[in-house]
Amino acid sequence: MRLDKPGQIDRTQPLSFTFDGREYSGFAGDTLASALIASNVRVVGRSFKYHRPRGVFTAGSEEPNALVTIGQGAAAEPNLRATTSELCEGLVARSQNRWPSLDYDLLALNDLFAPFLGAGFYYKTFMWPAKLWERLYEPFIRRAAGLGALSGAPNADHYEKAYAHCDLLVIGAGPAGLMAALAAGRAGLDVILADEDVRTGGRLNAERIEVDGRPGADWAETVTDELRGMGNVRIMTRTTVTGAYDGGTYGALERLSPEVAARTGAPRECFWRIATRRAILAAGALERPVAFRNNDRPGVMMAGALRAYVNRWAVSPGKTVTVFGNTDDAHRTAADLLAAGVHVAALIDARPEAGTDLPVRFYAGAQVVNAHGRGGLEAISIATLSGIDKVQTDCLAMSGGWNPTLHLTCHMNGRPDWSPALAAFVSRDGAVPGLLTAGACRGDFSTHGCLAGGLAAAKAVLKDLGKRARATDLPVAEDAPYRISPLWAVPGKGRAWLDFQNDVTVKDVKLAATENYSSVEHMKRYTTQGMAPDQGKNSNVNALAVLADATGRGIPETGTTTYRPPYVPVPIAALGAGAQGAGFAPQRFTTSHDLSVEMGAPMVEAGLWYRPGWFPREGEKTWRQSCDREVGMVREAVGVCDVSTLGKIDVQGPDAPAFLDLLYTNMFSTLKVGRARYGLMLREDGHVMDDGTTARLGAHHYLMTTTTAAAGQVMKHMEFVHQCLAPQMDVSFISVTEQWAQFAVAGPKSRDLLNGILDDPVDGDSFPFMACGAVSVMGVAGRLFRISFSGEHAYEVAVPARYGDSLFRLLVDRAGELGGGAYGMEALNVLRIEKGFITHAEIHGRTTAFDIGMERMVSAKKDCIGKAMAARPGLSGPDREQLVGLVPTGAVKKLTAGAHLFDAGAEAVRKNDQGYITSAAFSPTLGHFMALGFLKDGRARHGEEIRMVDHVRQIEARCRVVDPVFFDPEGGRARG
Amino acid sequence: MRIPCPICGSRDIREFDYMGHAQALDRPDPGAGAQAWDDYLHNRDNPAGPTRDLWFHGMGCGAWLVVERDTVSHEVTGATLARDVKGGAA
Amino acid sequence: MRFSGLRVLTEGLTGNRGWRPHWRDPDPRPEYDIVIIGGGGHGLSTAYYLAREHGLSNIAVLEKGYIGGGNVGRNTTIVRANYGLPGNSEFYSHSLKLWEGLEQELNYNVMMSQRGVLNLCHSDGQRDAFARRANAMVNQGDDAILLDRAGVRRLVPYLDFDNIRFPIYGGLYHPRGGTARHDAVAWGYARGADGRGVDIVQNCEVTGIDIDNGRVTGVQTSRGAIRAKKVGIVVAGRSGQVAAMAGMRLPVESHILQAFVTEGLKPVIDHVVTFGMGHFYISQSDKGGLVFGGDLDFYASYAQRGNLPMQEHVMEAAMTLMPVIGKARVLRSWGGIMDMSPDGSPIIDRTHIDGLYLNCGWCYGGFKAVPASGNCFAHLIAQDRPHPAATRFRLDRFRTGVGLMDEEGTGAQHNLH
Amino acid sequence: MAELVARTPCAGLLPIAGGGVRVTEVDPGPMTAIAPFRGKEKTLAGALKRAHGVGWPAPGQSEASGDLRILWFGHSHALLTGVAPKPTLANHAALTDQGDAWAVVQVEGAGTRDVLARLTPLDLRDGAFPVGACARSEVQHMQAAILRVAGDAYRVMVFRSMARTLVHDLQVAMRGVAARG
Repeated sequence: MRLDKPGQIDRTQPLSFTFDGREYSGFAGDTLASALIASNVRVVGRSFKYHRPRGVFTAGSEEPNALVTIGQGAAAEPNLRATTSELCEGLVARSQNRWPSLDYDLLALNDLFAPFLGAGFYYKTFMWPAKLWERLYEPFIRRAAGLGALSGAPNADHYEKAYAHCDLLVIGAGPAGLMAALAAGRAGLDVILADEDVRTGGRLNAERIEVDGRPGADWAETVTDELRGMGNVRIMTRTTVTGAYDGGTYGALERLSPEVAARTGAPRECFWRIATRRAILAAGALERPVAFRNNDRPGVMMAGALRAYVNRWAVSPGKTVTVFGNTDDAHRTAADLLAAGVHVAALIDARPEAGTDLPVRFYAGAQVVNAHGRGGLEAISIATLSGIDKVQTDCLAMSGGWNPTLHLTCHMNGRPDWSPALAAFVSRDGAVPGLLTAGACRGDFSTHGCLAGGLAAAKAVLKDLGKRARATDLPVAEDAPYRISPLWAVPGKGRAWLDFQNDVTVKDVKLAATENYSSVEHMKRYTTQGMAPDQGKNSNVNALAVLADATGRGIPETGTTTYRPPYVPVPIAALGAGAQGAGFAPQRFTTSHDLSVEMGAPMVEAGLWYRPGWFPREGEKTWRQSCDREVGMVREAVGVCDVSTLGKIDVQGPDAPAFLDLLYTNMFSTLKVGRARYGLMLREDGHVMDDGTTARLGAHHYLMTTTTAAAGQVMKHMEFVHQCLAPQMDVSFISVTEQWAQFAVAGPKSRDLLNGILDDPVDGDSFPFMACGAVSVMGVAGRLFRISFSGEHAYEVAVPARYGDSLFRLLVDRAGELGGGAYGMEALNVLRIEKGFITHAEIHGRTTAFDIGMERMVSAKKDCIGKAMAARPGLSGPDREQLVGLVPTGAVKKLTAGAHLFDAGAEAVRKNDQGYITSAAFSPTLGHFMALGFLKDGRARHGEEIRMVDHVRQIEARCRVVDPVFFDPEGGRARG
Repeated sequence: MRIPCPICGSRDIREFDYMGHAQALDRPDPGAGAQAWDDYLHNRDNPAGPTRDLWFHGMGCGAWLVVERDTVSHEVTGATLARDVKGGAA
Repeated sequence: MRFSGLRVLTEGLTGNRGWRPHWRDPDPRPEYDIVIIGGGGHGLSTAYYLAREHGLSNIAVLEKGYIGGGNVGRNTTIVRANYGLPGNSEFYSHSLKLWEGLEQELNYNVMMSQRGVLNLCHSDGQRDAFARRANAMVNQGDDAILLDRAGVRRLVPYLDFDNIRFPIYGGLYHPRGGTARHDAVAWGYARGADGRGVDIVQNCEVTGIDIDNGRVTGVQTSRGAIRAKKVGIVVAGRSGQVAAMAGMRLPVESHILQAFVTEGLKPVIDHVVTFGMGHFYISQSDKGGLVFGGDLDFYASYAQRGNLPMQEHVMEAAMTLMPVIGKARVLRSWGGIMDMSPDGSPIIDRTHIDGLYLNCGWCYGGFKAVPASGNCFAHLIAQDRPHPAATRFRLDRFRTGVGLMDEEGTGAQHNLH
Repeated sequence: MAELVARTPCAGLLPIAGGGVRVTEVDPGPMTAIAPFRGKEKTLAGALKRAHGVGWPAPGQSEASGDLRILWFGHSHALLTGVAPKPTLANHAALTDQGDAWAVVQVEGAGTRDVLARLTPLDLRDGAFPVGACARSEVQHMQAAILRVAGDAYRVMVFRSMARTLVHDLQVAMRGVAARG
């Protein structure tokens, strides 16, 4: 119900919303949870396993019960905490994990079967018959489990990632964080102050606490205003720091306010990577429940949360409230309720020595032993020295003490220490390098303690960074001592909840201990305690205490499980922002792209590049028709193909020849200027890394080419060889891949075509096979290489990339006039297979120079990368699979890449495996299929008939082993 | 994690590629024998604690670095240009 | 105690008072026939099979922390036998067969769920490589189906077929692959081994390996010296340290691999799906969390935690492949220490020291190997000759170059596999 | 006779504006990578000064003289822009034409740093990256160079083939910044 007091809501701005289809209203400043409480909605969800009805339990991101789905259609988002969801006009929320409705949930039956569904029950059953697991048991379990449902539609919202840099990151804008930011900001540090709430102030917004003689929230506002005025301080509200990572890097999730998120182009959430020199964790503390029978009833909630609802949002979840605790916070809660005019039916303090001046029915040294009321709290039973008292109440506020929010200090494997005085874990200084803790998350629970702690932490940071602190007065505030008498679980019958979300009770933890899952990690994994969406924020310490008790150990000896990032769940869409659709990797386009698209070529991914598959012409119905025609063009007239994607590396310097000799298996120091040579490059482990032609442009100047796929890897490798192995060499190299647009012009008429565009025509003498040199292409300085990947008389002509589009258009046009045209990747592939030229289909990382018949290219006269390891016995010899050609000889004429090879007549099983096919294609030149493959001892088996089996494509063919060069083995066409 | 590139200053590790232990700088002579090459290419001390390893600032200046780092704490205590390390050893 | 539905029922009706420890917590004895160092999945299954198949029971498993606390308790739970190269092929095939009877064998429900593993390919070249691998799987007697784009769409219609950066050409589907409840595998083997007399000793760190005249004689531990006739090292990411106690320097570098789980969701992903261009793999646990992972963080580490760049890369792969899960929230991230070998394949072998055996180099394929790794390692330790399914996992293959199993073809750089 | 027509890397893609930011394509004129030969660093610096009036840039820095700039561009080289290098420099350094290799855009306006903060991990605060600073880093997943030419103006360079991706990424970031108001 809404209370008649101001609170931090704006009553002039009513907002309507729906929950499970019913319309309600709240005010600006409400969360969904406070608005539901104001509307007297008690049951907001169902628990994970027993499907027990559950109500709002906390007022923060640690909420275990009030998880709802908000939004509709593709925008629907499951598992949102009602406690941190800002209310906005028209918000549509639905409850989860119930069927058919929140009130009548069929699987609530599970609650009746609870005796059979204890910790780990599923490890002991569902095993017979084995086949039923996938068919029956598992589908049922999967449907029953889970919480909310995804919409089923692809994400349609924008998410964002961003970077920030600062000197000091202050995490939490409560009294400690504000004080720290103030001192650091005044001293001139670049400060980021982040808080997950929509406003700064932290608990000051939830308590009736005064700072410097005025309401704490007012003080927070004043400080915030001063911080906002500083150019060096950035306040990030709605921002949860989710993780501490190495080197002063923090992750943070920013939720945009509903009205901003609704704008076009606006992200819903932004994931920040914050790099900072220092950090101050001022994240406060989380209150912990007490385990007693049926403590999960709707209406039982945390006392600190109740104060927040009453003081900040002016709502009360009950008309007749009871309060149960073991610290003075119980009294503070009762006092706040009384001040707000809410009836307090009883105040129960577990500490026997406690007393009170409050005008309430008071129990000292008593404990709540049961909560009654199936659909919501109706009464509680209190055990006193004299017996059991039953008190009618519709809301119980409980407080078992506070756990410092030290999660981030554990993100780098730091383990906290047990503090008997606080009955809580506290972090160890230095657990995260560069991070200090301050305030309640350090165990200083008074307001004074927080303010002083924040100031002290800021001063320590300033000193550390060599900055002078400006005078900053410490405001006056309460400094009440924290007196706690630990109370984890009230003894008694029935189920007492520890982990509300995953339905883990005291009994489950005890059973785990009985079955020797007594390591805290085993207990967690066996019972699933701490593995729910709240990640044990509400349950870890209590469960640990129960386990310690059950195993007869102390809490410190029992140890803790660790907290891991993220502190609050982060959408995949935020961490993966920008990658949806094409954004996953940059797209690289060649200069010929536009014309290729205009010509209708399908553009195919080649690494990050796009290359044309083929250029369909009128009347061509299949890719094969286009491909066959393009192959024919190259063999009979002239074809043009963009080869700019191949890596091109300019190598210069007096030691360039020696460097290339070290890099390649063969010699480049002996290459004549104006000539190009094929080179083979090994990895240091003796396997082939890459191949390509290298041209010598000058005595100390070479131009290397790499395959498209390996361009980046080769460049990095060269930097390694130079900087790490041979820094004494005077050589430098730089990628010129992007500088030049380069086109293959191939076919008997290639020279005719070229001479039409070169300012000085070439002939066989001026430009023999494997010649290279500078040329002038219609007035533009270019380069010409007489190299061939098709086996035809061919050239590659290069011009600065700005002219690429223009030159490609011209070449394609002119080729057309000569009976040729553009050709794509498919034709390129057929042409090279016909010639037995290899690509990464063959040099797939496991092949050696021996395997591809190039062992003689490993020069005996010099060292090279990979030479020593290539000499290992396993890298050559008759046991290796060697490159061969294959042609079909039986009734089945098709050969397929990926098929395996067997002796004729041998069964197609692993033990008989003789090799496999790497590349296969129909050769229009030869009129039949051909394939390249690797065959055990293959070079000695030319002429042999073998069996090809492609199980998964259901193709089997007889074929003959032949030389891998199918066409023009003498190479006369390329040289002529 | 951030790496103090001697050339570029402190940078996010996303700009770097990792290769492995800095023993990769100590390439054996071609004829050093199978064991020496096996030790060079395959076998590792694999320390749990301080180590020196090779990183390539591929998204930055293109330098190979020898980074002093702890494999347990991930603390990075220094970085040197590999070519300087190599030069010093020569 | 035998587990069954009936037992759960009767215990439930009588107050669940009859349950007993699933394994004992014995103090270590001064001497065993065999000491297994490492109480992870592989160590526990080794002990189990030593007892079960070789009739040995005077065995201790020494674990420095709690059993199952290493990679078996922190992986993405995928089980498959879809390797392409001899060596791996027969071994993982053997492992999958052991998985298929594991619940009944152990009388412990490890929730092996053969929901199918789908690897996606994104180019003609990848598809041909998949065909080669798929054919190798069939040659081995395992199941493999090469799907075209339409076939993939029928199986997993929620992928982004239209806008993805690297289009889906097809996939390699392995119906018998799936997932299992990872912790339960360790616990099930522990219970099975314990029931056959094996001592599982937790909180017992090995600090030294005693060697006399080229022969192992026992180990030094945080709980005293223990004599042993044979010692097996099965410590995954810690292999380098433990082997160093025996003076060995291994071809292993330890790396961090992160994994992630989201909040619980109603069923959305029914298979294991692997994205060929982004090193991303995902399945949905029976509890409803999406469990997924990607590549190594790439730097040598013992920290069991990683950093943001790889986390972001994994999520980016998820967003380009299946934007339908964009609004699922990552609940927890963690890391495991992977013993990366130079060819990405494992080592199960004798050492140069008599009686000392080595099982390591699992890279990030160790979980699915748990049954066969233990089975084959037990065979090697008990009989001093390799199990037929693990003859190629030799330690000397890197020196000789004979029988390298570099499935990725990335070469002898530990972090590239 | 036909002639070859030049196209700029961002032709048809720019200019764009939004979020207080404007992006235009820049034609920096000739661009040449200069990598000194071993032991020639000092003589190269002198030759540069004589030939073009600028010195060898310190790491992370640039120098300008009129339209001519020299940018530190990597562990072993600099990039001379706005002028073709005098041939004498070739005595001291490897010269490589890069004039067509890069897409160069200028991003300017009050929101520039917010836009760039969505794309690059580089620390662009005034203290870390003053006017004249030049860094190699990444922009989204692209290798890039970033040069600060004025208070609110930066030049961003990526490989020519990635011009479309760069413009797209800038556009998305600009929309996000604009929407926050």
